[in-house]
Amino acid sequence: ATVASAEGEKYILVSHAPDSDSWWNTIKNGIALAGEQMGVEVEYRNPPTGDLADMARIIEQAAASGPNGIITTLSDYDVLSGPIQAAVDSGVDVIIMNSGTPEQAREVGALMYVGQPEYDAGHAAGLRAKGDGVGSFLCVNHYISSPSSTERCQGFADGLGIDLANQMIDSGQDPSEIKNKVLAYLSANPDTDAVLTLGPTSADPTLLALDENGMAGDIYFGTFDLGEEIVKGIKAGTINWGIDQQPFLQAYLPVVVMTNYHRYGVLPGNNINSGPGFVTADGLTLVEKYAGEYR
Amino acid sequence: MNSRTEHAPIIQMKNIEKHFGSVIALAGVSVEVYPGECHCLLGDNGAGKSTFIKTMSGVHKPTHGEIHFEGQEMHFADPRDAISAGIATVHQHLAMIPLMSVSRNFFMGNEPTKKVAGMSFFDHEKANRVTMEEMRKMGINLRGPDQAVGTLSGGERQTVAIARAVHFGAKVLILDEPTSALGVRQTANVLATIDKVRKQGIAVVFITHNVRHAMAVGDRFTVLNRGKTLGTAQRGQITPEELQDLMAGGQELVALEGSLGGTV
Amino acid sequence: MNSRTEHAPIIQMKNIEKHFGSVIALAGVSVEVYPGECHCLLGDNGAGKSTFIKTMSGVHKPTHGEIHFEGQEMHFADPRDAISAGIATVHQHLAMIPLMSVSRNFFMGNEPTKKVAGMSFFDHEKANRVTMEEMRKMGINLRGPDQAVGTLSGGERQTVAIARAVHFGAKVLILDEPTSALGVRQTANVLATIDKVRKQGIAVVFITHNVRHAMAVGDRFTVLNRGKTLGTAQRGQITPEELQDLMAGGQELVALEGSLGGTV
Amino acid sequence: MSDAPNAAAGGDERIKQRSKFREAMIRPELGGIVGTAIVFALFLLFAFDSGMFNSQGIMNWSQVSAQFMIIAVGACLLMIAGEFDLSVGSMIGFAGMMIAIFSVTLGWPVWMAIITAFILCIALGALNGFIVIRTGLPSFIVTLAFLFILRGFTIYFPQTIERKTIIGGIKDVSEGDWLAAVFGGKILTGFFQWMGDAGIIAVFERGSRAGQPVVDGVPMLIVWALILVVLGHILLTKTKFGNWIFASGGDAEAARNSGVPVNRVKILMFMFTAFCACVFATCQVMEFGSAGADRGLLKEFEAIIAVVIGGALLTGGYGSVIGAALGALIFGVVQQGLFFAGVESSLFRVFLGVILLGAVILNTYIRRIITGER
Amino acid sequence: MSDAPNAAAGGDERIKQRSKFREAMIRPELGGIVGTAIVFALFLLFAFDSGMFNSQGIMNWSQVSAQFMIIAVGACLLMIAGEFDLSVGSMIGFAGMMIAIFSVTLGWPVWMAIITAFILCIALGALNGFIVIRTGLPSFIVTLAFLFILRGFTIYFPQTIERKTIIGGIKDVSEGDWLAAVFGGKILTGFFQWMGDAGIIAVFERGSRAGQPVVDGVPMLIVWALILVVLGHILLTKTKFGNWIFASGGDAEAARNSGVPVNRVKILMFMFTAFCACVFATCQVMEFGSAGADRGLLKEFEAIIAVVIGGALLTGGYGSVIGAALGALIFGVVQQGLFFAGVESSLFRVFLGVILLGAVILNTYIRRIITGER
Ligand SMILES: Nc1ncnc2c1ncn2[C@@H]1O[C@H](COP(=O)(O)OP(=O)(O)OP(=O)(O)O)[C@@H](O)[C@H]1O
Ligand SMILES: Nc1ncnc2c1ncn2[C@@H]1O[C@H](COP(=O)(O)OP(=O)(O)OP(=O)(O)O)[C@@H](O)[C@H]1O
Ligand SMILES: [Mg+2]
Ligand SMILES: [Mg+2]
Repeated sequence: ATVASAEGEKYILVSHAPDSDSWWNTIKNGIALAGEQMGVEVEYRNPPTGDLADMARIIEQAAASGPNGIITTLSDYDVLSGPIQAAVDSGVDVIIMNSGTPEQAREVGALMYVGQPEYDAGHAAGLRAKGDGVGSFLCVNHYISSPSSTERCQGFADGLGIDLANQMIDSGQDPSEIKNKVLAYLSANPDTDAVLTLGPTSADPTLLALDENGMAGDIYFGTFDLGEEIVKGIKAGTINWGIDQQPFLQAYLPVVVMTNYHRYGVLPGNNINSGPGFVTADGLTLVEKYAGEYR
Repeated sequence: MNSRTEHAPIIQMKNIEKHFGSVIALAGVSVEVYPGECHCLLGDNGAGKSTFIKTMSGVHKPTHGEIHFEGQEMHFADPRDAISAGIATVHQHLAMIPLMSVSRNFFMGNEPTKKVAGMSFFDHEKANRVTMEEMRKMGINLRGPDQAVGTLSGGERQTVAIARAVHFGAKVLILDEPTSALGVRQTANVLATIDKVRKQGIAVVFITHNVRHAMAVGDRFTVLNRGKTLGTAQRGQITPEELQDLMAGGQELVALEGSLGGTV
Repeated sequence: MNSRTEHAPIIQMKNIEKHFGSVIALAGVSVEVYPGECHCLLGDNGAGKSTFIKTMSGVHKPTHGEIHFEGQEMHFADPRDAISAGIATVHQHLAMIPLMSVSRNFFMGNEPTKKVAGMSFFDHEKANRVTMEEMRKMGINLRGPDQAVGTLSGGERQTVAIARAVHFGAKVLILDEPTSALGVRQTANVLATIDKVRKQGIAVVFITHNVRHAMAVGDRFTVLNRGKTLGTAQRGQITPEELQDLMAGGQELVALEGSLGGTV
Repeated sequence: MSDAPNAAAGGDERIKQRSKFREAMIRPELGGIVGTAIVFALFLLFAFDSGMFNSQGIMNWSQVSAQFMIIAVGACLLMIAGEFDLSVGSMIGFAGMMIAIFSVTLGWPVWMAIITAFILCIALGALNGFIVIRTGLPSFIVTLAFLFILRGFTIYFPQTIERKTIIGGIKDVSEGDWLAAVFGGKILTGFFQWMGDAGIIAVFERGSRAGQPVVDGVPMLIVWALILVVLGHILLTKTKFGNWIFASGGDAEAARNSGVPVNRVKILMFMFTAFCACVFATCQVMEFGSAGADRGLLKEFEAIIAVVIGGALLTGGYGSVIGAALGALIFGVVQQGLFFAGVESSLFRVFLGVILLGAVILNTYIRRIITGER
Repeated sequence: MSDAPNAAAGGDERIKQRSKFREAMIRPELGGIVGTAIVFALFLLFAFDSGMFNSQGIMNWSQVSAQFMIIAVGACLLMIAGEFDLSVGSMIGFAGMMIAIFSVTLGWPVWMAIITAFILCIALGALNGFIVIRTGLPSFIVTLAFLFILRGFTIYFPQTIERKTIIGGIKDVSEGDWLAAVFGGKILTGFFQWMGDAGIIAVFERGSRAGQPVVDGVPMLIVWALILVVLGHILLTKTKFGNWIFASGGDAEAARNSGVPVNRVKILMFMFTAFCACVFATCQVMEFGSAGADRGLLKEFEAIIAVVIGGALLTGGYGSVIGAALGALIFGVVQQGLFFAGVESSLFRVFLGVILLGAVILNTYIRRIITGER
């Protein structure tokens, strides 16, 4: 009986991504599925232009609308800690997902943290690449104004033990521009050992660029976050690995955890690292099927 | 000249009304214009002269009333219709585009074309030639046909507009205060042109505030006042002084005239 | 009236030249204007009349030449300087802003203020009262002082502009073709106003293309031609016909005048 | 020939009667007033129990609206003066970043950082204006160039100096700073505490702030918005300078000929717009404690939209500050209200576009009636 | 009284002499020509050995410039006709998404999907134009509304239909489609293969395509750009309709009074701009094989910038398609050149802003000389 009466909890997920960022789609699908399975109401909110100050307002708004819980990213502690703390204090449970660190999550009073620490992921990738003999690289940053993108590149450079310097380019988001900027960079710096892209937005055009200048399969190519084309690239051997932070889990788990916490009072004792997981050519079938949707 | 009234009128405006929102600009004006006559439209500022000729040239649709052109009722949807029916207009506020060259302006809306490989192109050569010629006829020597209209003086622009209207023939030529900004020489030129055009059998509608200009070329005079017509007079049936009185809406100018002497 | 020339001129323009890029609009024009006289500036289109008075009113800086105002050399940086020195101008292309109310337009640049708590605010009440009064004096009844200028006819707007210039006194009043778009009644009004203003000892510079308007109020007549002056004549020393000849740049109008009769 | 000259000079018989009520209704703000009424009616109907109208909810959309208002006031006066500023958004990002670099990286006292940022912004506004005036170029192009230039520097500086695009830690350094409090503080906290104690508004249930009211004061952001709106309104309608603003935007040439110092008016308005952008940026930085390179993206459009919804004319010479403030309110309430009402968030833009279109069409008809425009 | 009336009627003695050479130089494209020369000179000097001017490098900036050209031609003609389109970028995203949804999700043949997308876009362009004409609103506002509305739908549709915002797999379905090849194919492949074999251009030394020439053909994107530029130029300068475009933008009222069908011209130009946006989108979709909800962001500004750099007047009535194409070329070369030259990439926006400002100032002076503007 208690279960039935508790059903219909409302959870709101707030992200920092602009409307058009395709990666967040998996997140939307993740919470939708969790909502369906758990029988709770879920909503997705984001600042249309990706302005973090707007995001703070959305968290306040979400708190004001009185949900049972809020799932949010913590992409800038300074901006978001205030509104998140206020939400926690007014009785709304919060889980931090995707960006931020476990320590920060604890400080704002969140129940737990689910995600992939960006710098660490970049660092791990850097170490791996160093092992594979990479000495210089190009980081294609399609979202330069977002701090987590820069952290990934920085982490990668530090993992390799080299200076980031001019190896990160601001590619913009237009595929033709990305493709041609990559081509331009590689032709001006033909000795580049590796390419690192930060998601499907930059990876897809980069694939084409490498195809066009014949470096495909020859240059070391790693990427963050999966997508349809990326999976094909991994399969074809053009991409050496993709770092999967499993966004699906970042969205799905918090809803499940929170629902169970609210219904039965159970809560995992630790944070959950949904990534980094390296996806390589082995064991790609499921990844392939659901890339961009649940992967 | 008065015998012309025995012909059928080329254009008949019957009981035209025009309202703009809460303003009644024309409250029922009827005018007939005959081929070969110069019909002067006179009246105070705001009497509705421009509004009236705009309904004639298809810019405004009348709120009430009928327009008969060559005996048939017409409904002009836009100035194009009126122009292709044969009504050319030189508006009070110029119909010239400063950034465009004189020859492009001259042929605006009436571009000459030549066929090249089955497709029709703007015939720049012809346009330039005709423009230079016509402007020379009006007494204006251009630096070249591609000189921008913006570099011409107000009077010169007015002359281009009139030359254009005259060049494209038309059966009715409407001139809205064409002489108001012109110098003496240019004015004489325009009046002479009106005279010439009229003699070719074209009907001219001529708006002016200057009694002498009206008397110099007008065959008939219609006076508008506050959106209504005060009637039409034949040339010779009215003295300049009477006409001037009517144009001023019948108000007394005596006090003034004493000190300033005669008609203004 | 001729005795006025014995006074010191209020404004002296010495050998004014003005070049626009490759165009020489004024090629050395000297004119003197005396208090209480109406000085007519005449000439063909493009003769440089507007350019000349614009240098007088601070809109253009002359390329060469000197301006002496009340005996002192002046360098007007912008119209504000000229206005505060006492030179009010009604430009050929109106100085009215259609979207603003009549009273805001009337006081534009000369807003009356009242002090409230030590700060000065726009005195709307006074502005409205004065505007209504002045417009009534000019024979225009407004719907209200907050009626937008855009709803007035061209003639009415011109009247507002003149009323404004007159109201703000000034020692020199410049009018650039103020009557060209006006009806008979409004023209008579403006001419009477010029007469009144002149009699108050204010110098009036009056540009027109109409010989009769010039003869009606002018004390002296300066004719410009192609950027140079053809000289200045006293009233009574010149007939309207001579003046007209000069204005047309001396070109023959005989052919025309035959068919059109007399001065235009 | 008939001979019936009319009597008096008044044009009255040619003007149809217009009721007193209609006369009173017809004002530039009407579109804004009607819009505000409609928007509140709709959300009261559809989102009343979503928390939108409890104390937290009201504070939420008030703050968003106040943000819009701050930039809308500047944009409104500038637009009435006949110019445009597309660099507002970049200016916001730039100003915030400067404050952060001065205070955190260079370690200046916060008040000095803020004042320097204001001076910089106002100087940039003046530069914008100066270029527009001197070259006679449309302000659209000039400020578009500054949109790119300022955003470029906003990304470049922190990246070369600090190797990141967000600079945080401003909260710590601004502790106790008098000027920081003017932008980031709250007023009436005592009153709200009392309301919380009296049970009029909700209080926090747990955590470090348990027992405190959920809304604990009016942020200075809102105070700034109200001050700017009131000052802007007085400046525009009650002063000599206000008349000059209208005149400069209505017809710069005519205004110049009448002795209005048009150049000065326009440059001052560019500076004022920059000032408003800097107020926005400072409030944001002080509230959130960090400055990011992506702050203020697209804010220039939001300012223009608010102003236009509020009845101003894009081409200058017509508009009202109160209208712009109402436009900002509508914008803020709709944006947050759609979240409260649970509308699919990707449709937000669709709504925004439709509302913008509807509002301007409404305003156009109102304006035509007022000015008797042709 | 002097008595020297002048002789002939010509105004010649009042005009200072101007050399023939100067006369010939003074044309709307001059700014673009000078700019192009400067830009190439600079990059030849500073980035010659970076690979910018080998066959691959040339293809690189040519493609980027061609993209800009396609939208610049539409924007140029529309701007000359006196209107603006801020919805170009959103239209690009929308068109691409429609093609993807029709062909991948609904399984239509690709040619049908493309044609339907074109019809949709052109209809939307017509709607834009219709609203502008009927309401008399500035096109800035109307198309700003459409910027939001179209982007909203571009995100909403794929998300509700496919649960993702990037739809891929278009490469597979478009295999062998005749219309897809018109947008995504390459021409002159044989010629380039021959050049590669003959050693005129480099061939791949390693990787999957070793032995093939590094540049293996001219993409249809470039072909489309050239065709549109040539057609646009002929339309504007050599036809009756071109005269109407100038007239509509120069002074709509005057043009209307002279019998130019201004409304039709403007609506057609809105439709043509939409057509160009759709060409851009189709080429992009066919090249990359996927459509994303974020495609085309900010492209409206880039188009306007290219057109303005190319010497057109923002307020209409003046400009040239060749100029706009040169503007696009400058834009593309600078953007790519900065990468070749290894300039810190966050400074790109700063350069862009500075170039824009410099170009328009140059153009303004040129135009003043041509038109004798005051
Ligand atoms: N589009 C319009 N909207 C509203 N009122 C108008 C419009 N056009 C004209 N009017 C009004 O109609 C009346 C007649 O104007 P019109 O321009 O026809 O006068 P006019 O006789 O040509 O005067 P003028 O001699 O000054 O040129 C005026 O009161 C004017 O304000
Ligand atoms: N700002 C300017 N730039 C270039 N040329 C100009 C400028 N202003 C005037 N001109 C030129 O200077 C000459 C004189 O012009 P102005 O306007 O003074 O003549 P006007 O005597 O007032 O003529 P109108 O009787 O037609 O008003 C003309 O050839 C005109 O084209
Ligand atoms: Mg008229
Ligand atoms: Mg003049």
